[in-house]
Amino acid sequence: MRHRLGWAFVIPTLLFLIIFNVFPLISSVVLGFTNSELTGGSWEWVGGRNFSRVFNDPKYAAAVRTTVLFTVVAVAVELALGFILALALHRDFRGKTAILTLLLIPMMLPPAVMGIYWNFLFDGDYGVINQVLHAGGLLAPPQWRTDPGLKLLAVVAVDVWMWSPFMLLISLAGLGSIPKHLYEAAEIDRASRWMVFRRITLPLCAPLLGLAALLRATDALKQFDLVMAITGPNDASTQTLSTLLYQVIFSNQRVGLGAAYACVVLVLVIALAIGVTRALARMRSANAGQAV
Amino acid sequence: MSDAVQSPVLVLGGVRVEFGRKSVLAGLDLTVGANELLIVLGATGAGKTTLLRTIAGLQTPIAGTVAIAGVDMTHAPPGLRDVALVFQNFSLYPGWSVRRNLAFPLRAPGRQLSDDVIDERVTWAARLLHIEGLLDKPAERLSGGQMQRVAIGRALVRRPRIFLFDEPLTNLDAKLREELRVELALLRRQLGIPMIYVTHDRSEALALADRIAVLAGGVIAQIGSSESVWNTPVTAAVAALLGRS
Amino acid sequence: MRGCVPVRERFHARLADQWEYHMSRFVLSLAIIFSTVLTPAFAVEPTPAKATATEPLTIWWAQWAPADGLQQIADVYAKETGTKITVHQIPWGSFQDQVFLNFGNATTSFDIVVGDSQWLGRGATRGLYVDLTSWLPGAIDLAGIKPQALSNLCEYPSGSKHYFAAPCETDAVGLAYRADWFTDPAEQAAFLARFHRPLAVPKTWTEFAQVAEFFHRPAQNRYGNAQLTGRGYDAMAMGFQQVLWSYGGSWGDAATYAVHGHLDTPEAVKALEFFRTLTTFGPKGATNLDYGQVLDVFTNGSTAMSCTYFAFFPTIAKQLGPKVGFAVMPANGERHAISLGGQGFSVSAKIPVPRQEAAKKFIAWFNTPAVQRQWITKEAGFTANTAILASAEFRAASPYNAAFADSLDHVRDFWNVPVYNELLASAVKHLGEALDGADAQASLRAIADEHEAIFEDAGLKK
Amino acid sequence: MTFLALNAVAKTYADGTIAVHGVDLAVDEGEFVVLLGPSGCGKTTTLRMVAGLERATGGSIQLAGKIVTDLPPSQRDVGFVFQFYALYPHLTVRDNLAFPLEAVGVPWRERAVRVNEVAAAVGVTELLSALPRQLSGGDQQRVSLARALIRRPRLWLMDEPLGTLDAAVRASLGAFIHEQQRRHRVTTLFVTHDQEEAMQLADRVVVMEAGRIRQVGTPTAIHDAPRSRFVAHFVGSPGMNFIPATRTAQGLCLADGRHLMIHNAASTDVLGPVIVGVRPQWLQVSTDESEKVGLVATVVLDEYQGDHRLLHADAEGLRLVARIPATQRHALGARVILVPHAEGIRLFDPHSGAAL
Repeated sequence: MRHRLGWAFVIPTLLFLIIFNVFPLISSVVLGFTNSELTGGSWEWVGGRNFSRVFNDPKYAAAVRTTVLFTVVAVAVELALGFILALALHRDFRGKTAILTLLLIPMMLPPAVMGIYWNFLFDGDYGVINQVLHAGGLLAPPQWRTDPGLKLLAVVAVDVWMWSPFMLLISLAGLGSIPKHLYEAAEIDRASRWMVFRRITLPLCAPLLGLAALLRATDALKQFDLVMAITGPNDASTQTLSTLLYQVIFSNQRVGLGAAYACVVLVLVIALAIGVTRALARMRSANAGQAV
Repeated sequence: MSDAVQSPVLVLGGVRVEFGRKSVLAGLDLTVGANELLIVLGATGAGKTTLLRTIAGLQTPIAGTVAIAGVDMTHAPPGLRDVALVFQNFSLYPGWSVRRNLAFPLRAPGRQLSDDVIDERVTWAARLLHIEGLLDKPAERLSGGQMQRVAIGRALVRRPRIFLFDEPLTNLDAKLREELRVELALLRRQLGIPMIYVTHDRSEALALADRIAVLAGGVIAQIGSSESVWNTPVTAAVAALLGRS
Repeated sequence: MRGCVPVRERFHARLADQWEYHMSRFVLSLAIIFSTVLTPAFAVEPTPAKATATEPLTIWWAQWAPADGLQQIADVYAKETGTKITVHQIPWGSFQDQVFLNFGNATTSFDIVVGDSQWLGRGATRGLYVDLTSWLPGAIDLAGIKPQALSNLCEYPSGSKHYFAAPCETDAVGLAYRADWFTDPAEQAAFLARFHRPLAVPKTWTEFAQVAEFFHRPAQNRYGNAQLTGRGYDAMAMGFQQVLWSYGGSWGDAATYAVHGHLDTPEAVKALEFFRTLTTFGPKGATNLDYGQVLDVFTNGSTAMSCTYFAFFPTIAKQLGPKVGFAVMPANGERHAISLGGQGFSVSAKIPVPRQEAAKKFIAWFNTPAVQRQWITKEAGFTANTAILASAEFRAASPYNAAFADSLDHVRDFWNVPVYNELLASAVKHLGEALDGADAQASLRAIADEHEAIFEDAGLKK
Repeated sequence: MTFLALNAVAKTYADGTIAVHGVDLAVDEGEFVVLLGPSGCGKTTTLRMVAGLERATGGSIQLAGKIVTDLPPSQRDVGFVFQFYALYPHLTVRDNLAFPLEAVGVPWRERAVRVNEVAAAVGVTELLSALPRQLSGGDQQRVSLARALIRRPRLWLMDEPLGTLDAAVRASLGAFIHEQQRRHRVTTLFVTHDQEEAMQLADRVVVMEAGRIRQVGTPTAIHDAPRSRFVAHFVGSPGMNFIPATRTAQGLCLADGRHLMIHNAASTDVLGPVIVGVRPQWLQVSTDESEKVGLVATVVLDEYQGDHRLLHADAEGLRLVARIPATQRHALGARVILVPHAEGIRLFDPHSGAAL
């Protein structure tokens, strides 16, 4: 009786998964072998042609490079900044909650809104940033959105501004979970502050930080909104995999080809997702061990 | 194994529990009589807690049977078994008064007891445990000993068929442990409900037990009255558990 | 794109524009994802509406001044025939996406679309546009239409006499300049001293570059010129291709679809390097200016010359008045090529036949000389009617009409094959790279490689 | 020679709670002193103030001739064993042991040698490569002890190190600590609530209650000559029985007119109401109804303890415990007479509870 009841609870979830996860997944893989277009009409099988095009496409290689570069730089900076901020905020003082709340606001807002907002801050003429720089005596302030050296940096900067608070939050949780008596033991053991940080704080926070970095990385690999808002989808120095996909599917209307691109991206994301799951499992077993 | 048990309340037959490839209970047989207090002694990791969880229905054995009052309950959910489990951690609801904590199990869905009955039971349990004066105090303001009394009281109000205790006094000060041990002994005489009591404290074991069951290697290595186990331990390990080395 | 407003308001207007653009794209993406996922399973055939002569028609066009003019003309048609017509305006940024998404349905929400010239190939070959080949010659006096406009805006393939659109808005890139600066005696003297010729509206690209360099004074917040360099849709391609053609390069051979040997020649490289030089005489961010920004930097009074579509000139004229002059784009010796703009009327193939007929009736009426004479009185209402274009009445009606009429002799267009958008995206991306500092030859070669691959993939390459 | 001196050391928390009221204590070099008391009596707080983990809000602490009241723990040269081990969970046993050496810059080679030495001494050589979570509680505490030992500090501080262990492990590890302390002659301050543990380990026991020291003395002195009812009850398992009586010239009289004892205990000359204290082992249980002296009571509980029994009896509301031979049996509800042994009698003031 218990088992049958169990199935009754599982079946809706399974159905949901099949309709909204499995079916689209399979249909997109199938689409990757056709030349179907967004405007409908007839389509035919083209075999592996789409896939061979993806791998021979310099645009794809460039987008992979841009995406990985963006992900690595953004996540690394967010991690470092979030952790440093957490170290500074990991104590009780008046106004701490207010500061935390303020810091978390960017994270709560939709990235598309943030992208547009920063787009105006970055504007060469009207933008607040350049007006401040100009007022500060800089006659030729940088052109954030058009200078090829700064475009990707601008996107990274906004992402960092949005997501460092997330890392801060995770870091605070990590710092808070380190038992106080370990610090007391280290004090008794005469460890310097640097040694306490290096040998206790950092390694004990590391699993959680690693997990946070992985989560952020899976998200950053899908970077779309900020690029769309700040430079548009078709800029050589900021085109990410997602904006390339957008270009192929929605502007070029090549659903079949786009599906092939998407499949390849999917493999990348799945690899990372497996990483996340493994990290989670490892953390759980470590915690279970500690609880004894 | 000598003592024949009259009118058994609980019968375990060939109970087997494994965690992964590790066998914890290896075909364990045990019979507990009505109104009996059975002490389970064993080294850390001997499977004492697993045994209690199996009786309570929190752990399903891969083989063997669990019968309560003559009914096979091997696969029955905990709610149907009518047993009460008291842990070493007091686990009270902190924001609630003692009264509300005590009444909680009686207000469980499906019980449908009237407020009068609930009140009467709570008062009865509080009197037995000498905590009448604490009924309106918030649980978090109690001392450790008071908390454990309330925890026992919460198991008591249900008037379960069997009481299971998992080292209920371990987290208390040595002095307090002595006092509560005496109270528990007096209490069980008034209740007449069978109890299975896990402990590693030999004073507690010897003082409380009708019979002592020594758990080792996933089976009952020895079972008998305090005197018989103390006087004729079957192995050196049993002797060590009783502090006779 | 909008009326005469101070800078701050214009900024807010741009903000609103972009917001709308991004939100519409976002919502659109969601809609597409859900529709592609769910359509196969749950598609429901909509019941086709019954058509009568008086049933209202819908036209989709981009959101800009000419569309307001078209609505006014359509209101006249409603009075005359009883057929009500609504012109639905969509922001430029999502115009293409919305139209083609709508074509994905069994029935379109519009009867007529005023589609970009490049869309012809896709509309024609995917069965989205009604084939007008047999109808158009009888309904409109084709001999009276400027041939360059007809072949680029209405025919697919170009020169095949197969028609999929009829003329609506005809457009070309023109030159707007600050007449007040050009006539300033002090400037004239300084220019003469420096370049040993009088300061005049440039007729060649060399002269253009000199004038641009002359007026480029960033310290005084004055800039030489503004070119179309936006990366979003086609601005960059429209801005660059006229220089490309004028220097002797081209996008490729329309017969064989060969691109190497046309786009990566030394002439083409020179054209791109020259185009890049022009951006160095531009305002901040000159390497990435879309249509709105080119308009902005000129109407805010900081830039000497700007090259953009005539459709924007009424706005410029209204805002700057006598301070501004208009001219034909410069040539390079013999070679003179100007980017075509504008859109033709196409009838949706996904509406019932009676509605198609009703739509055709309006299109024929619009192209009668009498209506075309009304059309040119509307803001940015540009005609392709040869007689009207040549008339003294038209040439004198506005400060830019004469230049417009003269420009049409030199218009050429980007590829209008079905895969035009891939070609555009690839071109715009690599041209952008070159403007951002990459090697010009490498960028052009990259475009050539990609374009040939796209043609091959599309089965066009011979 | 005083090695550690506490002068009026007090601790008041920010919220006004007073944890320690002003403690005076002098500990000699090499001495093993146990702080004993119920939970909340201030013993752990006192220990942590000596370590420097808690800041004293009053008084001064002197260690090896130096005032250390305001010094951080790292400058006090102490080793600390925590109740919950406080091993670094991500480091192996080897690295845990090497940690204090690494902190003070002992070279790598010497570290390895000393880790092996101390591991052998404590018996954890086999566990060196394991992580703390792979060890049993007893082994973890062993490692924790080794870590406190390895830097050879001059003072050992232990906060209920055996509290969470099984009875059997507790006994063997207690003996082990005792042996280590004797061998190294390290001055040790040890906190526990378990009086048996205190009696086994201590050179001197400090009994604390409610933030104050109630008595300091050798285990025998504390057990045999408690200075107050609190100490008398808290020390001993079970604690002392208390019987209200009147001291007359003829002896100790009970309320019902019977004599508890014919002759007087000699420690005082006071006549009048007193509280008589008798340890369970000094109470004889007699069933002889003709017994003239002693307390008449009813048996309520018989606790078998292997080598003896604890007989709980009720004398008109007064609960008494007697420790009797395991072979002696009394039925529940039986009438018995409890006769105290003259040697075991202690007298207390009925109002202040102080020993007379």
